Amino acid sequence: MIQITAQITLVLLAVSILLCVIRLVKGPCMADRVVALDTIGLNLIGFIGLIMMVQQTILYAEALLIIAILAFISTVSFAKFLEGGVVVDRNGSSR
Amino acid sequence: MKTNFLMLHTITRIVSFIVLSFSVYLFFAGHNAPGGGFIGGLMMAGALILLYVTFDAERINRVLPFDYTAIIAIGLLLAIVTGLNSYLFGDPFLTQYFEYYQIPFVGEVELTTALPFDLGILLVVVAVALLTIISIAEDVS
Amino acid sequence: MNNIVLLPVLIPFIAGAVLILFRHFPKLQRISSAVVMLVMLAASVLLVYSVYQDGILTVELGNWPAPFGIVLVGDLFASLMVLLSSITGVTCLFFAFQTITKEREKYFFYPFYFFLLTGVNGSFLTGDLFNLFVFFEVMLISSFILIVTGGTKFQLRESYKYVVINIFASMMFLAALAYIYGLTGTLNLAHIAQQIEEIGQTGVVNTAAIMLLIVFGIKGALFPLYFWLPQSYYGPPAAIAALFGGLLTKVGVYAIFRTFTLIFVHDISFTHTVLLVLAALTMVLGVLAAVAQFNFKMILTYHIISQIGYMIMGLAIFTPLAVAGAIYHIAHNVVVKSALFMFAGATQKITGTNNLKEMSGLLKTHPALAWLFFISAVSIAGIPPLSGFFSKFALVLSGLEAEMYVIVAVALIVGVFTLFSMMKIFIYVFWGSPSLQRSDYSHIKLAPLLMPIVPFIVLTIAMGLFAEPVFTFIQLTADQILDPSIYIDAVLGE
Amino acid sequence: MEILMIFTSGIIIAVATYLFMTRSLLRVAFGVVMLSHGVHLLILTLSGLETGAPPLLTENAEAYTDPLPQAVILTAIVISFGVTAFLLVLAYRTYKEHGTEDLEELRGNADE
Amino acid sequence: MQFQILLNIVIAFIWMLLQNSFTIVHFVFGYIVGLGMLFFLRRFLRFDFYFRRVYAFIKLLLLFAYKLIEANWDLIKIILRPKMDITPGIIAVPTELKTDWEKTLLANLISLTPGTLTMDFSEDGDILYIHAINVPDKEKAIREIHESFEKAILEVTQ
Amino acid sequence: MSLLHFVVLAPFVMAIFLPFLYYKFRSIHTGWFLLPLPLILFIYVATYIPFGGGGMEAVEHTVQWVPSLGINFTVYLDGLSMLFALLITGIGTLVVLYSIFYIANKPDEPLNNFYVYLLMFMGAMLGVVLSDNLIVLYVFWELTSLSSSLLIAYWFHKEKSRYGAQKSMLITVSGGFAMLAGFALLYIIAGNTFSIQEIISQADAIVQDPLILPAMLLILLGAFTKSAQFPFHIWLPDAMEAPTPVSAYLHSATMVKAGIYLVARLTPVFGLTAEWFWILVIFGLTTLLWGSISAVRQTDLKGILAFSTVSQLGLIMALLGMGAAALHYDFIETETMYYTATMAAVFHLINHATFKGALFMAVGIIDHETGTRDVKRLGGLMAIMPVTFTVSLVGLAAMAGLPPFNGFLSKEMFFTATLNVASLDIFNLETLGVFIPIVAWIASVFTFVYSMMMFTRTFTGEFKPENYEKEVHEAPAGLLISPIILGSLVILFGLFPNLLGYTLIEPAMQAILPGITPVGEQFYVNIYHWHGINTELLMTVAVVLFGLAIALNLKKWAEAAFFQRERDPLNRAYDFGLDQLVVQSQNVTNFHMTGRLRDYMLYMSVFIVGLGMYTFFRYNSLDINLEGQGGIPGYAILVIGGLIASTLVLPFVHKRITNLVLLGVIGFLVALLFVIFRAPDLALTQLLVETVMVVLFLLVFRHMPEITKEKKAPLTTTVKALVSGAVGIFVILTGLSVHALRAESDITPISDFFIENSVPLAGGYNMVNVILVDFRGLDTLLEVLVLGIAALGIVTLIKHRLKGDEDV
Amino acid sequence: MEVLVSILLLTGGLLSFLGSIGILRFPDVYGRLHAATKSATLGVIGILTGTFLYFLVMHDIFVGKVLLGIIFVFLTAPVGAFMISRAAYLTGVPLSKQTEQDDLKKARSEAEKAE
Ligand code: NA
Ligand code: NA
Repeated sequence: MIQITAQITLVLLAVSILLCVIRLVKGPCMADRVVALDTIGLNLIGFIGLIMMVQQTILYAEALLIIAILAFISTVSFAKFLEGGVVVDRNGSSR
Repeated sequence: MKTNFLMLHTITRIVSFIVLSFSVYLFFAGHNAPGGGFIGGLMMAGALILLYVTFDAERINRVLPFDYTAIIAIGLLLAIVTGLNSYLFGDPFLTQYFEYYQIPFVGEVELTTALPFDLGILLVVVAVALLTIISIAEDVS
Repeated sequence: MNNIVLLPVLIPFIAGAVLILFRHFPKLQRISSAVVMLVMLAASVLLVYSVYQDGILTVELGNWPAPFGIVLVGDLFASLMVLLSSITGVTCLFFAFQTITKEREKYFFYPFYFFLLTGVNGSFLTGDLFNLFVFFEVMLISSFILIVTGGTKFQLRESYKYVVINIFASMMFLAALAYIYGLTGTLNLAHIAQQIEEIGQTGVVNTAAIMLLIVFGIKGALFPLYFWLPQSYYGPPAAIAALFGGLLTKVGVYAIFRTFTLIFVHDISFTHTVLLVLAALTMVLGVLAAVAQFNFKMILTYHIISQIGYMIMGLAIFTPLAVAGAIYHIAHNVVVKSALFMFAGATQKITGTNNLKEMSGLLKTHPALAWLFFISAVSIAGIPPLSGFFSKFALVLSGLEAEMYVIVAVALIVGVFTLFSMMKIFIYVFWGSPSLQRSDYSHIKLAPLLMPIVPFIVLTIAMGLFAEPVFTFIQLTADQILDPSIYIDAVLGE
Repeated sequence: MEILMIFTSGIIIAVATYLFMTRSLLRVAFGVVMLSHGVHLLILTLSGLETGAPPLLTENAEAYTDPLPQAVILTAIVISFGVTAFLLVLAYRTYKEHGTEDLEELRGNADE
Repeated sequence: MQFQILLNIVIAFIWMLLQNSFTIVHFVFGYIVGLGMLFFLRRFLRFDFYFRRVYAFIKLLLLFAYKLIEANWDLIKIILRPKMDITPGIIAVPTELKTDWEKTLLANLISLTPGTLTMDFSEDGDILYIHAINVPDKEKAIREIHESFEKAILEVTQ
Repeated sequence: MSLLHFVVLAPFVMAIFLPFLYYKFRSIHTGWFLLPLPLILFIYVATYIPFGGGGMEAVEHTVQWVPSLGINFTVYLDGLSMLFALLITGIGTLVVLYSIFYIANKPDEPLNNFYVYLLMFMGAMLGVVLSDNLIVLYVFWELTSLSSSLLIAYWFHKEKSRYGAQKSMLITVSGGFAMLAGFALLYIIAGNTFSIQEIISQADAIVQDPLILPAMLLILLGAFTKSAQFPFHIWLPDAMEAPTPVSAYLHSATMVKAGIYLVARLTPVFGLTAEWFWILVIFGLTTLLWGSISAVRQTDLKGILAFSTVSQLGLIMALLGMGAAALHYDFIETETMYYTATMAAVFHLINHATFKGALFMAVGIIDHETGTRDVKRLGGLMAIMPVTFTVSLVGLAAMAGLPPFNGFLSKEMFFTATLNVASLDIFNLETLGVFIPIVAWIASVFTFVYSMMMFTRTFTGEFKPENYEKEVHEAPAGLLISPIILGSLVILFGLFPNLLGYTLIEPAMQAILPGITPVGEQFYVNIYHWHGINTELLMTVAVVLFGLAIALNLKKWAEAAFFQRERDPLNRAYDFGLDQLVVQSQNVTNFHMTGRLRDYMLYMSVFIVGLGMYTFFRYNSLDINLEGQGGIPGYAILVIGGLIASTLVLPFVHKRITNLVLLGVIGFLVALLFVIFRAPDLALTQLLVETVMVVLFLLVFRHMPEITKEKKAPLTTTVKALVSGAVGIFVILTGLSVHALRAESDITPISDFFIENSVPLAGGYNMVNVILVDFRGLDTLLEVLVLGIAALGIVTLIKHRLKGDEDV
Repeated sequence: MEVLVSILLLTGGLLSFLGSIGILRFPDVYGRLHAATKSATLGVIGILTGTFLYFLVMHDIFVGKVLLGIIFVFLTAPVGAFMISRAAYLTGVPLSKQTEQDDLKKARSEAEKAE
């Protein structure tokens, strides 16, 4: 039963990802795209959790956590870039 | 009107510790689970990059006052020397050794020369990522 | 003593890593790099000697048997190439001492230099296809940096193209590797050769072969894959241009030789005909481009291309004599081409320009420079009794023996054009009245500039006058690579 | 599955090649990233997909996926990363010196 | 100092989580790892924290989780409504919370509960700007925040 | 190493030490140090002359050089090589002596260069004539070309010198290259030997080989370029920019005769073929005619002599061709009929060396003393320079073929030979042969004319001091010695031709026509002045009469357009060719080396697809294996679909940040695929790398502008799309076939080993990691090296900035 | 237990799906952020909880990393939203036309006046 629901959920997530890709392509503004990217990241986390169940392995737990971390890092970076084009400030005065 | 990143800064303080721990974990887990010096190094770099992105280069440089070029060299040398170590036993370059030890209260522990080798790799990876990012970030021209 | 095979890779690797730490101590860097380079030269000589004495030497890294681990293989050909790389390495290093700025030294010049040699020597010695890729990358990334170091407008612009094209080539390498691993399930060159023999060099195997040829062709600057070379080799300092011009393209050529003598030897009528056509076109277009130039270094860079054609010609003819001729040509070219680039550097230092039309009459003011240049120019044009003659002669003779008349005709005509463009340099730079140069360069001392070049000149003369021992050795080399089973047995055991 | 993946890598490689031929320094760099994706997937695909468990012996499976291509791809990913990073900086330095991002304006010849 | 020890223990605990193994070995090892990290980042630590608040903090989290699930429904309804008739707006919410920690916590909670989203802080950090998906009554919204989350947080931190 | 080897090497050895002598003893003219060498060599070679008659035994010594290529330094001294060696050393001695007085020892005169070139040439030339091995001969051959060019450009500040040097180098070396190929063919035909004597010994078999004709043509190309045969002669007049001693030595007496030597040497090999005969005769006579007519047009004395030399070389060449006919008659007849031509060739060779040498030296003296060689300015020197005048008169008379000088004798023999050949019954000579004496006669008329002209316009007429920049007087004695000696020889050989008979001519002829002497017998050369009134004599008389007529009417002739232009019209072809070579090369190069990355990528892609597809379909490689394609999970298809969709959108996106976000998504999706395909380590790495990369891109974006909009060029875009599509299709087709072939073959990948041994032998459960750090640790070490280098490179790129002229 | 896990999975999946629909449907970036931060986050947390429970119960494996993942998402999702919305607002991404009030704008214009 879990296998079936996992499969269904996987498809749901895959569709979600596709929807996000549409938003990502459509924009219209950059913030929209970053939102889409962020959400794709979130969906991927779920996706991998599900794959773990489908493939009956916990080997992807690291991947799961890493995506969570990386989605955060990239979202923050993108957002900072959007705000002023500067991702890493040289010194504290700029904020 | 000036605003501030209060929320980001606070969360990053916590998150960076989680990520750093995770990176160390990945490094050690590598031989038997996904991970290793490479992935661990990148993760560690990721944590530090997060700090750089969240705060500013000057501040983090003060926290981490390392000469990354030297770390690259040291990492490389560490890996090579680990590889050369096999000459002590008359084996070819890069021959790795491992042994399981029973340590009281601890249980069986595997000690392997792959570990210092991997550590060298981790050092290089971290240094490379940071050196690159800092160099670009600090370029003013 | 098989570990001797490892030394040409390990020595520069460690040296490079250590020298990173000493970037702020130029003197220390110089002394230690000179010592290391000389040690490397000694190691290379020892390697050649050992291989000559004991046959093919292999090192199974990590003590894992081939084909499972990575194996380094020192056969005669590889050892010879390593020796050439060390010779070039030494002289270009000493030339660099004289010509490059302190600023460059501070920015890791020596580490990059040694890493480049690591990549080059590794590419020669490795017996593993993927490891070859990795060594290529070590070499390329170092070359990217050495080419762009200094960061002038011109360098940046042309390096970008160089880097992009080389990345493209690397990716195609990986694609070819995907095909080959898919077909053979292995990465060890000897093992691949075995497997290909088993499944037969038919159908898509040939496509994979052609893919590899193209990949190495890009690295080795074959027609029509050489676009990256001329401008990008023009930019860097002469010491680097000399190293690149002499050595780097030969790595691609070496790889073509290796794969098309070891692995893809079962359908010569097709593969080697392709090689033949490419060789001819490479020669002709390269030399025409050289003829068109009025810039010292530019002429030399285009000549690299045309000379590659000769090497591939030898492989394409595929008789022992032809392959020996090609290897001789590689050796000759490494020596002479490096020397020529250093002459360009010395000339530039004296006159402040590379433009032929802006210099004149150096024969009067700098006779030693002129004559040493003359010898190498004449050598590269294939005039006896210098090294260039013997390689060309062996190629011509073997081409005629194999009844491949067109390529021989092309080779000879290209020889005339080579002579023409070399003479053009001599006429513009060394003949004429010494009046055009900017006078503020006249204080430059020539002797230290020429010292590193002299060994090359001695070599090109010696390789001509004492062609017999050299040629016998190279014939042995050719015989060895033309019999893949020797290599396969050495790597995989009987 | 393999056939689908071969098509996927082919398409990625085609798009990457297209990007290589654009006139923007940056788009070429994007092309580099794409090309490496395509090639990595090709290696993975051609060495056989889904033949067993992930290559970790803790899994106690009967068959494992071929670990060698994975190691190879991993190395290739890292190398591509290093090279791309370098290219990127090269692109921006080129832009800084030349004041243009347009490869069409970055032609030129030696005698200048 | 207290905090650092605590943090060290937390790291060790995280370590055990990562290892999937709650043995003393891994705790000690994790503790050592944490010690190393703290050493390298020592100049970076300047927040204060007390052990006794951990419990309250966790309690807050649970409370929040409950609110989260409860309120999610609203958003789904909005999303699935054929025509989105919403009246979004940005509200300035002054807060009495003092430390960065408290403010962050509040902002986090606001963001995670449906309908509201922390957008920005004023320079001194005393005003949170919140984007609300539906602002029929601004004052009510502010009051709600003050009464639920802010109060709970103050409970935890004092 | 024999003494003969040393004869060849001695000049080279001396050349090494000469510069030291030059710098050490600046006050002494360097030529003096040199002078003894050719003299000693001459004397040594002269000891081989069979003064007792009866021909000579050939001497052969071998030193191994590159035996594995069949190249050995074998010296071979027979009559032919001896004759040449004597010429080289003998004239060499005189020329060195002459040069000591000709080129003053001034401070900025690089005498060391001059004599080193001269020594190089001397050694090389001796090497050419003394080598038995074709390749060694070739080596020295090219060295003569080199040293000749260097000598021509001795005064390299003059534009004309450089031009002449380049021209001579290009033409002679090109010919040399062809010759080398010819030698190689000969090697193959003769069964792997480069030894001339061995090749000659198989001559009969060799002629049957189909490759003999190309070999001959290639070798003749070398000989003709060197010996300035039409149409390759154009370098010789320009070579006159060299100092006159050089012209006298290289460009009339010795080097230009290297081609003659080679033809004579190989006559036993090729002589049996009709092609040899006709090619030599036709080119020889054409050269003879063309040279003699062209000489008439010249106003520069050295120009006249240059074309004269061209024409005389043609004469000798033609004679050698005719002489080869003798090989067809097995020398049964004792009549001189068949070998007259060869004898004439050898004899004229010697004569030409003497009178032309004398004339060149005389012209050099005139140039030296008057400062000009222009016949329009010269005149009336007879009284002012009596010695020079006398020498010139002797030389000119010999050149014109007047008795009693040696030129007369050889000219007569030449006529005899042409008449003889016209009556032979081989090679279609019955019909075509008649043209030979006619052409010979016409050429002789012109030879007479220019000799006459030189005489009248230089020495007779009115002396006009205003034409000269300095005071004109007779040359110093030292300068006169050499021409006087040569002039004396002209007279001596004219009066006593049989001095040369069995000493030089006969041994040489034995070498050229090996069968000429039956075993155990001797062959005697006898040359007579008076043969009675025969056709030849009548021809000579006619030459003089017609020649006088023309010479007297020279003004009228000079008005004809052909005679207006001093430069040989063939030069225009050469100059045009060279110009076009550069221009067209530039066009070709600029056409494909556009500097556009896009073009390069396009060419390369087209090439990859073209060659790849060709190979693919040449072997019918297409093969698709559909097994195992079912059971693709839906989510995987969706992920792949998303990946493809994102990828395809990429080319249409023109905002860099959108591009980057898309790239990030694609990276994530690829990582997801890695998860789906059971590669956790890859997924992790991909994700991490992707993120760091994204951050890098973002950092770089700060420094860069929005990406360039493609200009609307639908064609280019279509081409790019098509080509990249083709690349994709190629990758796909090959991939499909590889996949299918893999499924069919029973190859087991080596990875089983890793699966079995990771834990027991390497102590790790993560096979990928074990491979990375252990099985293939080197790869990993190097990959981080790549990373490290890249990072240091980035630092360097950013911080290290030079302007470009700080170093080289 | 299986049922609980299944429900968690399906709810999570649906939430994520709805979140994505929200991302598509909301008229402005801020609205989309709401969808992303709440629905998607909660959805993922649901799925991860399901995964965690699945392995804990069915396989008796305590997958700490998944738990850590949940915590991590909890902590960071709001920050991400905060960063994006802030950036969007500061770079002048317009609010949807339905927006009724904007205190931030007021504050900003006041601050500008003060300067
Ligand atoms: Na190269
Ligand atoms: Na000039």
